[in-house]
Amino acid sequence: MSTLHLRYFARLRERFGRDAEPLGIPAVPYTVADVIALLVARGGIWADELGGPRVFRVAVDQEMAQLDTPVHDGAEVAIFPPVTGG
Amino acid sequence: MSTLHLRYFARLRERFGRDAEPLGIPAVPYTVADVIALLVARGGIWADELGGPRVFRVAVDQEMAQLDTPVHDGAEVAIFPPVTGG
Amino acid sequence: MQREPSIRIVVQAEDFDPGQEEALLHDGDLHIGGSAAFVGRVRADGDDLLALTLEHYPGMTEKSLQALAEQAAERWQLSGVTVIHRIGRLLPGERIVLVLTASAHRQAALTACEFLIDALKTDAPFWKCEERTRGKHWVEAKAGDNNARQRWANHE
Amino acid sequence: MQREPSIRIVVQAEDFDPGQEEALLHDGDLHIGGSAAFVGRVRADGDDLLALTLEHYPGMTEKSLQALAEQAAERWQLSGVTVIHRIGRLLPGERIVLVLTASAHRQAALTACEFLIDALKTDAPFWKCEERTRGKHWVEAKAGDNNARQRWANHE
Repeated sequence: MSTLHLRYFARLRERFGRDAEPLGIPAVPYTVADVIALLVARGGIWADELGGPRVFRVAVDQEMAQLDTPVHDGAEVAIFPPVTGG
Repeated sequence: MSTLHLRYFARLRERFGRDAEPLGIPAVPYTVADVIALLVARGGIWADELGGPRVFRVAVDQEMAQLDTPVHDGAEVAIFPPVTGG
Repeated sequence: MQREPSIRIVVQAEDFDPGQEEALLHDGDLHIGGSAAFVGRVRADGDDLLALTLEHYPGMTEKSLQALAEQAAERWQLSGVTVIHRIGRLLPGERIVLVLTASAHRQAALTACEFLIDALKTDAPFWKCEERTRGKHWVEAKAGDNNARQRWANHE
Repeated sequence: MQREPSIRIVVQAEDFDPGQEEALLHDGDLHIGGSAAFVGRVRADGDDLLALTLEHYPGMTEKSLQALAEQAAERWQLSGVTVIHRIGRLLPGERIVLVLTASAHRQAALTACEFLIDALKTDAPFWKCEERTRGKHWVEAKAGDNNARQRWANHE
């Protein structure tokens, strides 16, 4: 097993009722898409927010990531809505 | 006779050695071009600055003017180099 | 001859003084011909806005602003860039953001300032939550901001 | 709903505070989303510049700045415009000019600010005299400034 540090921001933080959580993943090559699939499998609001047409963004180790971006043991994986600053 | 109030600025003020002077003109329709011709007829620096290829600007009553802009009795006619502010 | 561009990135709850920042950015560099600034304020959009709360991603926000500032400084040969973004609860009329760019030439400073505020709005992790008389809700990203950002992409 | 744009034109020997001017322009108008500013400074061009002296045409200068500000306010639907231009003897590093535009929308403020500084440089009667170690001379108008001004002419 490897462990990821998940972080949530803004609307997703409120919807998921948490701002961070550890997530265990198999110790094999793993991507952002695999992490999202794992969360969507929780069903309910997780499937609703991450498994449908709603738009979200992912950052790995504080860099914007794509679905095929690899994640490594200990990575910080943040999931959040499109940004609205400025 | 009509009288114009001539004003000079910046390099032209220094070259002509004055910042203002009254100028008598005939009481007939008169334009900026006629005023310039009258000054060029003084010869010397006047012909040099206003009668050759050197670029200058004219304002009549504090509005930018062209050579065919009419001047009236009592008008303020300013002659100056292209502006360089900001 | 050419100094390294001075880059100052600040994320803070406190207000800032655009005039003091202009003076600080200039700081005796006599080759700066001018600076351009954009100051964003909380607009009383719709007349029932009580407040905005700005959330950010500590660490990533500063890094992404730093990266945008470095990109702008290189692309427009800037002498300096300051970006200050406030977080927390802000009332209508309060300042939210400052983008300040200094350059030997006015066109570079102005264009870089416009690039930075456009890019910040789509690339830097900040989120706005509106408090209105009828409740709170998170602001949705605007297509217009993405279009504004896209204008700059051709040359990146 | 739409207030008249507030226009403030100042020609003075004294320095100004860009932050104070931003606050003054905002002045409780909660519909202003942002303001753009350009601050021009005396650049130490060539390293032997001792000072600049700015001459203007009292009366006409203020009128021409007012006309440019009104034109920009109408064209970009600005909430307010401030133009401050210093005159007299200024040392390298000193502020010369401030153009400040406020609007509901950032793009309007930024574009209008750029228009105004370009237009001011070709249309407002100010003249610069440089003092260098080898003597004084009047600055010649730059073709680049006319080209910058020309960009805006198509829509006037």
